[in-house]
Amino acid sequence: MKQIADFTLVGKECYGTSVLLRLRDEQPLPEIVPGQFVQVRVDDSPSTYLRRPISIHDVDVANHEISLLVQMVGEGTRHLGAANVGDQLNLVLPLGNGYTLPTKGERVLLVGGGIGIAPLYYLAKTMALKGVKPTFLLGGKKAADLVRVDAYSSIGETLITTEDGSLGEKGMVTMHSVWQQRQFDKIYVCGPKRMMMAVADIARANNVWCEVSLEHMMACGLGACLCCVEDTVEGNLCVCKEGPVFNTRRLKW
Amino acid sequence: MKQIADFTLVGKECYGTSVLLRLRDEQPLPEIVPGQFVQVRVDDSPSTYLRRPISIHDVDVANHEISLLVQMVGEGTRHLGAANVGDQLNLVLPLGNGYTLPTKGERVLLVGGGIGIAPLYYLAKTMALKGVKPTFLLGGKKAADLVRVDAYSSIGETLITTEDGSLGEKGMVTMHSVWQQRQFDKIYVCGPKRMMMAVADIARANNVWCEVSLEHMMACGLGACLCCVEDTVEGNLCVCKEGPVFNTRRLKW
Amino acid sequence: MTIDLGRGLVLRNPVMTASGTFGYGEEYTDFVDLAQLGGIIVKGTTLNPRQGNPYPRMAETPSGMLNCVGLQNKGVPYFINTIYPRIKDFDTNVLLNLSGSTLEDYVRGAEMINTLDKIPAIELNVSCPNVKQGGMAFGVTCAGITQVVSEVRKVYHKHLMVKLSPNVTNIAEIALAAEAAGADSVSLINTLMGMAIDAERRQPKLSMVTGGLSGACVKPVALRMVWQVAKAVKIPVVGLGGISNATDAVEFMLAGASAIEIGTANFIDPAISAKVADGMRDYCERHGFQKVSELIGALEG
Amino acid sequence: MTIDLGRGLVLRNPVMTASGTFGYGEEYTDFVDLAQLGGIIVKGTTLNPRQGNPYPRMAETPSGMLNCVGLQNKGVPYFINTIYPRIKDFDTNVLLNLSGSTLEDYVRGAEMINTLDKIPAIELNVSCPNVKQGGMAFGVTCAGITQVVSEVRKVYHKHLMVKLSPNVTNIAEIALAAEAAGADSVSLINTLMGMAIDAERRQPKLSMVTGGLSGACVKPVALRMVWQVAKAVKIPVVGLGGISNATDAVEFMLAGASAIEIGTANFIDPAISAKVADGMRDYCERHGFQKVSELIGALEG
Ligand SMILES: Cc1cc2nc3c(=O)[nH]c(=O)nc-3n(C[C@H](O)[C@H](O)[C@H](O)COP(=O)(O)OP(=O)(O)OC[C@H]3O[C@@H](n4cnc5c(N)ncnc54)[C@H](O)[C@@H]3O)c2cc1C
Ligand SMILES: Cc1cc2nc3c(=O)[nH]c(=O)nc-3n(C[C@H](O)[C@H](O)[C@H](O)COP(=O)(O)OP(=O)(O)OC[C@H]3O[C@@H](n4cnc5c(N)ncnc54)[C@H](O)[C@@H]3O)c2cc1C
Ligand SMILES: Cc1cc2nc3c(=O)[nH]c(=O)nc-3n(C[C@H](O)[C@H](O)[C@H](O)COP(=O)(O)O)c2cc1C
Ligand SMILES: Cc1cc2nc3c(=O)[nH]c(=O)nc-3n(C[C@H](O)[C@H](O)[C@H](O)COP(=O)(O)O)c2cc1C
Ligand code: FES
Ligand code: FES
Repeated sequence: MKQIADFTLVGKECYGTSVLLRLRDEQPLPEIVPGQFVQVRVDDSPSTYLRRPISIHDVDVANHEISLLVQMVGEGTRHLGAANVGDQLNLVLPLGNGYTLPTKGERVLLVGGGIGIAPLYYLAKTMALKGVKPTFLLGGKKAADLVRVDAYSSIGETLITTEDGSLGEKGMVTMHSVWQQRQFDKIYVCGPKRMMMAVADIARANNVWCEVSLEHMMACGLGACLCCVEDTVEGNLCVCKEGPVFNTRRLKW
Repeated sequence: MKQIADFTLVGKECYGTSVLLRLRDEQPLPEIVPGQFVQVRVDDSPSTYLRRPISIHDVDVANHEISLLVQMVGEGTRHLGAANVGDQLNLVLPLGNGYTLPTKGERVLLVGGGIGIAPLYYLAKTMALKGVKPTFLLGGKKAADLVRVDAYSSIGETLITTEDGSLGEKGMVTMHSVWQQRQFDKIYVCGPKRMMMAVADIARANNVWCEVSLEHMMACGLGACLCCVEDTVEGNLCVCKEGPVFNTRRLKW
Repeated sequence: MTIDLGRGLVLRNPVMTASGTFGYGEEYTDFVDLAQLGGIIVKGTTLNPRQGNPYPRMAETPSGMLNCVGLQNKGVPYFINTIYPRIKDFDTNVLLNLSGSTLEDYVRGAEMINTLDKIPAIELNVSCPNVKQGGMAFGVTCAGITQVVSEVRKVYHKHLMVKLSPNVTNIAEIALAAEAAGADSVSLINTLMGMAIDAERRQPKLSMVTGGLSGACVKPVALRMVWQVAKAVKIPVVGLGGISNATDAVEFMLAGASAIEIGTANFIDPAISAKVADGMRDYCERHGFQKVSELIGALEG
Repeated sequence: MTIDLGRGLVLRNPVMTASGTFGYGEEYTDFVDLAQLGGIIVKGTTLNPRQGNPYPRMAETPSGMLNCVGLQNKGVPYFINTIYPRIKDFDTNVLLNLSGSTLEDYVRGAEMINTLDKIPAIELNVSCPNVKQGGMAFGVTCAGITQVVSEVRKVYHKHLMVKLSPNVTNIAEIALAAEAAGADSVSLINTLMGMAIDAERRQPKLSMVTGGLSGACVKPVALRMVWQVAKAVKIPVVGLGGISNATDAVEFMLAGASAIEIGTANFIDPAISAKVADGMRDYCERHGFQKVSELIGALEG
């Protein structure tokens, strides 16, 4: 069941233009599956009228905590990044459909670009609990774009590309040598659209199952306004409700 | 010369629903006369679009500091009241025409109601420097409405009325016994319009010179938009430019 | 808190939710008990299915948003067969917002809706600015509105509410035409036509270049139009446009509205509609009004 | 950064200040070197003096404000005798915003202004919503605008800019009428008619009940209208309505404006007009435009 709740910011870590927000609710959390997101109300920001959709980066059921990994790209995310420990943030959650979890024994690759790495963390943790060991392939423009690499590495092997070669292999994620060397059963992707389309192309070429998480602009986040549609093989579907995760078979790309 | 400047909040004292803000500029202050005001930009308040006019409560030329005494009545003033030491506030100042100073030997009464006491402080300090010892008559609904009474008392005799009798004489400022007992050469007033009109009536009845400071709603504060007019004997005059201080002879009340 | 809008449309309280902003109500049942509302107005529906416009369909603006959804919906028959059975037993009034591109579509659609027991009213959308043939042509001239309302009136025998476009020179004139043609009530405003540009990319932010402006920013315009229309017509006026809290809702009632709708504000606080109903009750108590209907047009001075 | 609006009106850069928001320029010289601006448009002036409307004349709204100043001014003769000598040597274009209640007033006023060497243009205000006879009647119909523009054109031989009201169904039609009647340019938008209510006191916030809405909130509507008008007419379009920074200004140019005006934003930052001019220059450099005029209508897609 979806809810609106005031969370308290109990922890904050800054990574350049990104920030990790640890938020605690008084009440127990609703059930959250990897890939779902929250709609955050941005208070005290005159130029931010609507809520902002942010993926759920991590969940700590025992402590009623969720984490968000936010990249400060505009006024709204900058205001979120400026929140102080002790501040309250109003969230609507959990929203959307999550990723389809793999079954034991499947070889999975989690591909993240830029801030798109955010939902992959909770996804990987959940898989690991089910006994599936994920491999991460994370890409950024430069080393500084890749945040929390240690945290990812502690869950699974973590491969990296940077466009300037400052970390891992030089180039885009799609150019990483892993594609030549290994086979995967399931590929999970989140990142800039162009990158997701490129990964989807590889998956399709190799006939591999692939789910991507779309980041369309949203108003309601509930499937009510029909603003966030993706033109799929089934027609215009709301990313907030039918997604944000889609199997690439359903998409026109 | 008027200027726009970022001031730093260097001190803050809270008095119930009012707050004293001590603001410092890097640069020397422009010349400020008692009764002038500033237009404060209220940042990070989505429901506050325009600047807010606030009287200059005190001036400390040596330290480039001014003080504002702000009563939190709505979103804008509440946001100002929530500012923290170290925050920046953007001000346009000094605006409007100030009070006419008395000449030595004149007996002056400074009548303030509610937050209207704000500009009287700097006015009184300036008079005191010129050797005029002012008498304050300050009124409020209840004792808690009267803030910084000690500060006022240190400059001049301070008479008080409260409507509930919790401090000083019970009743309105116009009912204070001082009106029966003493004569004044000049009366300076700032407070709610109804109270200023009542004082103006007494002054007129006794043929005493009287200046009041009006608090009309403002947009520009510069005499450009013509929003803040008072219907005077000279026609509609801008309170922000021709005032906020007016001799009651010029007003229609 | 009851409001009787006439011809069988009686609201438990003046608060309804605006078409296109509340889905089919189902999207909000986790947040609002629909029994706390006077009614819900479901997504704009056309006779035939429509895919709507391409993404991007929305852009944020100062204190508001633009949308060019373009009436994406599965058509009246699908509504009747699939959606209606799911929502017909909601414990509130369920109104259908009917749009069209031709007179025939409006009439055919209304005829079909007329058969649905649990739909007490149609809100006739003659004012959608987001589709070439979205009825806006009907909504901006007296002749257009007279034609569509009187034709629909012939086939639709329940409460007919006509939703007016604010993109006109004289809204009172249009409202009078709707009244004369047989409308039981008018609701206003639909969105103001606007536009947003991404200066860095030098491109429109919306796929259709222009879109409909809604949210707090339009409230002053909406309030003015409601006031003008309420002075002009005798039928009830339903006010909307930027209502974000109970105070806003009261303002619309004072300006002459008999009921109100909440649109964009649902996106910011999915529970806002119920809160507004509560807040209006509080206002009435605080100001000594026995019935919420006493607020209608109670502006002084 | 030069912009030539035709018939002798050449701006140093596209930035002007909007009538009624910048006084006579004198109020802002502590904050802005007027030589940094393309022009200033002084307070709306009528043939005869006007006291304007009673206080309160303004109310704040979400991301904007309402005003009902009502053209308070001392009349054209006083302007000519007393104000003009003080401001005529400003190092920028000084335009007079001329309002009227009758055709004769417009014509008489324009005739008198025509004699002033240092006023290169009139901005004809046929769109003030705040006075019963504020010219809005002229501004909302093609017939009205044709009449007033063609009559003024006969007596006024410099640049005639016509300021359009947004309170119309079809702004392009009105702009075409102004063009056909001899306007050298059109500026838009004037304020949208709005209203605000104090729910606690149950009274209108403005003395005249309704007033003109301006500020950031109106930008989407203004941008849309500028785009529609620029596509329709051949004369230059001057865009305004909610411009608060250089990005906003660029958006209006991309939508088709040849120059822009800054209104309400002057109240929030008295130095904004010069900052916008600087910011537009930066934008052009950053995006490789040699001349600011290359931005005009350069919207892609
Ligand atoms: C389901 C979902 C999950 C997301 N998860 C995360 C996350 O975990 N961490 C994170 O940092 N961000 C995430 N995002 C993106 C985030 O919502 C946007 O960055 C944010 O809304 C921008 O708000 P702003 O006010 O800072 O920027 P704005 O000032 O609104 O915009 C800044 C710039 O970004 C563009 N922009 C804004 N929103 C989007 C968007 N949704 N898609 C494409 N361009 C956009 C604008 O056009 C503008 O150019 C997610 C988005 C979705 C839909
Ligand atoms: C020259 C001048 C000097 C002032 N000096 C001081 C001062 O030293 N200290 C201080 O606390 N306040 C002072 N004020 C008043 C102050 O400007 C207002 O209280 C403030 O603008 C309210 O802003 P807000 O956003 O908090 O309230 P809002 O949300 O804007 O309004 C809250 C309520 O107050 C009413 N209101 C707002 N402004 C005014 C006004 N100017 N006149 C009458 N009613 C109003 C509104 O209608 C509303 O009912 C002064 C005003 C002027 C014009
Ligand atoms: C995303 C969105 C979709 C809308 N769809 C419809 C619609 O289908 N039919 C209709 O009559 N109005 C539609 N509207 C207009 C609203 O019902 C309402 O008239 C308008 O948004 C003004 O109210 P508000 O400011 O409270 O949102 C839509 C508005 C939005 C924001
Ligand atoms: C206080 C005020 C007074 C105005 N007076 C005039 C006027 O005298 N003549 C005129 O043509 N427009 C007048 N306007 C309208 C502005 O010039 C401008 O068209 C409008 O405010 C929209 O621009 P903005 O959003 O940048 O303010 C006035 C606007 C304001 C806010
Ligand atoms: S954001 Fe409203 S339907 Fe997806
Ligand atoms: S506030 Fe603009 S003239 Fe006084």
